[in-house]
Amino acid sequence: GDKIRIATEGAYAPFNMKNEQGELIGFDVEIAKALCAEMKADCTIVEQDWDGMIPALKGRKFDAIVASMSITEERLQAVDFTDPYYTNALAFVGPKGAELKTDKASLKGKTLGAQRATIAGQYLEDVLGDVVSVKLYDTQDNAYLDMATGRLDGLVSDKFPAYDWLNTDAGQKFEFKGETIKTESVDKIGIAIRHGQDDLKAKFNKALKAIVDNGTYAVINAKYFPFSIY
Amino acid sequence: MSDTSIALELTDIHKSYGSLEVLKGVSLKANDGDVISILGSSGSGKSTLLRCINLLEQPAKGQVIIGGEELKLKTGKSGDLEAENRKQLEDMRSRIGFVFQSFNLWPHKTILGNIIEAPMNVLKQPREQAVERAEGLLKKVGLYEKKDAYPGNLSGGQQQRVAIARALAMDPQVLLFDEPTSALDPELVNEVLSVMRELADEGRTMLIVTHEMRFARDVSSQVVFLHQGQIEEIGPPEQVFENPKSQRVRDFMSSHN
Amino acid sequence: MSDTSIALELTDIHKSYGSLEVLKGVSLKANDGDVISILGSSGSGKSTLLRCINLLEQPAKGQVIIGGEELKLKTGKSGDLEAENRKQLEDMRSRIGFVFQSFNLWPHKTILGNIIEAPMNVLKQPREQAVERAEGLLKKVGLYEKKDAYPGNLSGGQQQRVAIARALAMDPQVLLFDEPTSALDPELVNEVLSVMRELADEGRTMLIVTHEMRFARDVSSQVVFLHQGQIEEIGPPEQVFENPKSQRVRDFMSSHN
Amino acid sequence: MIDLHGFGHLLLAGTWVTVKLALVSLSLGLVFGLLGAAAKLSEYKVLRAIATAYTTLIRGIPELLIVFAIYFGGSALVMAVASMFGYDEYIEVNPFMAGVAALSIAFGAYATEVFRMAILSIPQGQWESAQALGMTRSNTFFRIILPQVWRVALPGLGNLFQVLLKDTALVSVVGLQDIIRQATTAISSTKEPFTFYLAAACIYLILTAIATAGTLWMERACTPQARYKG
Amino acid sequence: MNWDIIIKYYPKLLDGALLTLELVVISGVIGVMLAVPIALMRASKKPWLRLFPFCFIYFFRGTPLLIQIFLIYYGASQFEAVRESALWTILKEPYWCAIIAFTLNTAAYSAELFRGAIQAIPNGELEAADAFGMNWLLKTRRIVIPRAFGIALPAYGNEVVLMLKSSALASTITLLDLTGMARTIQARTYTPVELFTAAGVIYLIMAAVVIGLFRYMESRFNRYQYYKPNVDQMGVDKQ
Ligand SMILES: Nc1ncnc2c1ncn2[C@@H]1O[C@H](COP(=O)(O)OP(=O)(O)OP(=O)(O)O)[C@@H](O)[C@H]1O
Ligand SMILES: Nc1ncnc2c1ncn2[C@@H]1O[C@H](COP(=O)(O)OP(=O)(O)OP(=O)(O)O)[C@@H](O)[C@H]1O
Ligand SMILES: [Mg+2]
Ligand SMILES: [Mg+2]
Repeated sequence: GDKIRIATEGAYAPFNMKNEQGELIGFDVEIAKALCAEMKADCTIVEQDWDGMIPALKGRKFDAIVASMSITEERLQAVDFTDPYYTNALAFVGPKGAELKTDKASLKGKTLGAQRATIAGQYLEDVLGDVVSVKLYDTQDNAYLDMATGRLDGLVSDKFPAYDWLNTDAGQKFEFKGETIKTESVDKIGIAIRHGQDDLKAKFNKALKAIVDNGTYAVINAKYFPFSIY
Repeated sequence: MSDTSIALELTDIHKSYGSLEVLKGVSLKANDGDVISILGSSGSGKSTLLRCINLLEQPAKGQVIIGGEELKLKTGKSGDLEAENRKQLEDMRSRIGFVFQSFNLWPHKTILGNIIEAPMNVLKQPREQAVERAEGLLKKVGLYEKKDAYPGNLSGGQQQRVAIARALAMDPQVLLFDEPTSALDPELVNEVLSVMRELADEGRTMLIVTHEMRFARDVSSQVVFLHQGQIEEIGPPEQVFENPKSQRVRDFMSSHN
Repeated sequence: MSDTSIALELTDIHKSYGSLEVLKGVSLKANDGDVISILGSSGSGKSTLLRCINLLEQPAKGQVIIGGEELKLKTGKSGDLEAENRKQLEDMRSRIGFVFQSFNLWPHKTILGNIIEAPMNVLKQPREQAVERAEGLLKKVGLYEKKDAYPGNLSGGQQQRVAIARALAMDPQVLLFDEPTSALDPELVNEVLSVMRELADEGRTMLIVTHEMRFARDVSSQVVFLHQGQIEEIGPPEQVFENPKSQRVRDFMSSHN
Repeated sequence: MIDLHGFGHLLLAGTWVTVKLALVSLSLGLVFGLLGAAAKLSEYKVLRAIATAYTTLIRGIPELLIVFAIYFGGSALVMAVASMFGYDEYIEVNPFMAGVAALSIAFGAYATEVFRMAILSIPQGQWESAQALGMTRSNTFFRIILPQVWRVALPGLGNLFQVLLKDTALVSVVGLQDIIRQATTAISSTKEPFTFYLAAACIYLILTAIATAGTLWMERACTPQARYKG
Repeated sequence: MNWDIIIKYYPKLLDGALLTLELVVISGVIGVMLAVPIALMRASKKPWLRLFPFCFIYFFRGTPLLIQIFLIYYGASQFEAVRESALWTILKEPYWCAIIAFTLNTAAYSAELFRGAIQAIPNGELEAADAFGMNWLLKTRRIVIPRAFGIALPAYGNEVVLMLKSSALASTITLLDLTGMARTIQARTYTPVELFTAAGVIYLIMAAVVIGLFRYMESRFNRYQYYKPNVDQMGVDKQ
């Protein structure tokens, strides 16, 4: 079959991460493998640091990014996206037992954190920026840590990785607060490819539809979350 | 002879570098106003002896008394002697002037800066006073116009004169000179010689390592001849120059006619 | 007088440091085997003159001819003269020995290493030959046992002798000495003097800056007296020492009796 | 004992990458530094201007940008050239080479200053005495001056090497898995930042110990008096 | 290149640059004040005096600044005792954590440089000071430090430029320094090229000012070096 090189980050559990053998694993990786099997393509999955992701795609170091990348206007200027393969949501996380109402009025004066350059960070700044003090972190993990020290009253995060974290030892003292946040633009996650690769895009879309239809997607989904994220 | 008139007394100074024994027990006494010349061939330990006096070099054994005050020594970890009391050592050093064979001027300070440094900071003289005295000394050694130059800009003889002026600026009781005229021309030698005579007349004590026989003969009250780390001959200049007891000294002198 | 017998010819050498004019037109001729002593008071420009000969200092004006070959000069950016052809300069320098007033030994090399460096790397001598010659020279200056020491371990006089041996190792036609005996004792002065006589007998040409009048008188074929950057008097030693024309020279000589 | 959850060997692999990168970049960087210093001390205005531009520019921009420029700029350049000859496949610039190029260029800019200062601190008499013997400039420089330069330059170079050792982390954007990158991915999987950062710190301390011992040994070897026992 | 973005956000970038400068200047000044005594101890002849500075320098040069900041900001706060103590008012603030980390880090690097410079001073110059009876303090203050400072100056210039750039790590603990600001804005506008170029230019200007400043200090401080006879040191230039 075709040779396709697919990149992922390896530092965004449970979507993409590494196991003890140094192999790439996670939801993104399994989806990528399932797509490749469906396309009968000869795939290699490579690891790439987030900052160099889009430049390296454009530099043809690999052909596709399956790394939980949100489809945004700005990114669309640089790359193409396939149809979304999952839909993200945002949620508040806070310490168990602490009173944290998530309506704007009761959040007044609180300190909230989020990861920089994410939809969560934008949401905090745009929607709550005038009432809470916002702190932005390089990694989601750092935001969790600062919440543990009490420097943060709570944080806003992608829901699914937060779900994963709440299930770890470190996450035991924390819980989701309030409802899943509704943003006006829904956060869709797609596979990034270079402009002009319409053949490849069509192939991915076809394969994606196929694995959703034949149940492969649901099997993978169930391994990570007890609810559908499609 | 009362104790106070002994300006400098060295007793049984020993010094080795590794297995090389450079000083093998040197004893020496100098009264106030004495000028002692130290002669000897190259490598006989003359510089090392001078450096042991103010403990720039740590002797292995020996005693140093300056102006009746004994420099208290103790055995250090290296096995050589070191000062028991730093304060006393510093105090003594400030009363001993030292002119190095290789000058050792501070390259980052101007000539004037080199000279006023110690008077201002060790003796706490006010700046104007130190500058005034320094300028006087520079005039004396003929380098007043060079006062704002740096050591790197001076000729060898000029550097040597600065080094002498720098030592004199401290108004020291005892002066140690390591070949103070080696880079000087005969006229300057005469000038430096007359400066030294003045110093001697003021009752200062001087130890001078030199190869200038005429200088040694004219100015010294005593001449010491070092040979292989020991005093081979000591006495007034007439005796050492004209009528030395040791064959070694006779050979040495005959090479200078 | 044929050109080949002129070992060294300087014509109208000028040199200034900023506004300080150090050499004001010095001309000098030396035949093969000539030994020329340069006298003069401190700061009169003696070292500067020597350094101009092999362009360690760039003269403002002048001409240098060595062994009949003119050193080609051109005006550099600074306005002073520089060599037109580096190769020629290096070649000439390798035929001129220079002994520095401050020795300038290389501290990271042993004594032997200091001496064999240039013969091996400039003259491309095989190591054994360079070592053999170096050891011979070290024996001659009485430092054979120190051959594996470093310059930092030597006394002043010892360093000076190494510097002389280093210059001789290149077997140079012309030798320039800047106060070669300043740190030596009379015995060594005699030894160095006899080494120099041998060199003179071999037909080598020497320029010696010195303050040793006796040395100058005994060994030179010509004596030059520099004063304020100009030649005040030049002639055979008897004339300059006994019967100088210039009042300035007479004063200088009288200070040395 | 720290439990590395089986990620220890990945950290070791990262260590090996870091060490290789640092050593190769060091050797090249020293060459750049010497050339830069020689140019800065040269009598030719052009060379001095080039060297000044080099050190100012390279020291002025963040190292990360240099890495980006070389890796992505470099591969774009290579491919542009290749496509002129009708070859349109992806040509990979070896990430290791790109990393080495970026790090050694940066190291060289700083080393230039260190060497320049060290060369200036050697007494002029040392140059003079070699030149008076007819040695060429390069011979003088390499046989007489350079051996003495090391002693003065070593502490500064040692500092730069320490910085270099850590700057290897920057090249993770071109896909090299150095210590920090491995630690980050391990943290993402295990949610134990302190464990892995401490482990990384320990590895660095061991590398530093080796580097420091090396520098001290060289310093001693470069100090002549210390070798000689009278 | 979208110039509007740069023009629109440059006041914010300048705010960031100001914070960067503040961090670098404060920690640079305190860092040097710590570095001098540490270097002197490190250069001492007494082994027990050398021990502490050795460990200090070893640790702070030996580990990445990223990890140091991380341990100070996130690590210290893991301990209940720290959070209860009076220190917490300082450690709670990312600003002070950054200053502490940068200060200790630059102190370690500078101390190592000063030590090298101290040991490069020719022995004779120190002996001359000894011979005048200067005590340790005086010798150190009047001869050793000024002389070592002159020797270390160019390398120290390097260190300041390096610190300027590594101060970008302040952005990892939520500070909005120049890098933090650029990253935050670019997360919004997705114009990394424009913003990082603009930030890069500001860094370059700051670095050029630092480099120029050190050049100037060098020519003032090491004046004596530039006076020397005109030796042909591969044509070494003496501006
Ligand atoms: N640091 C050192 N290490 C080893 N040996 C040394 C050291 N300093 C001096 N020496 C040796 O000690 C001996 C005496 O040296 P010293 O400098 O006292 O001689 P000197 O009498 O002053 O000679 P000169 O007239 O040539 O100056 C010499 O043989 C010298 O090589
Ligand atoms: N690099 C320099 N910069 C400025 N002035 C200098 C420099 N080098 C030498 N001079 C000056 O030039 C003059 C001549 O110096 P030179 O070294 O030739 O004297 P000299 O005759 O060798 O004296 P001495 O017998 O003391 O060695 C002196 O006044 C000196 O101060
Ligand atoms: Mg001596
Ligand atoms: Mg001279």
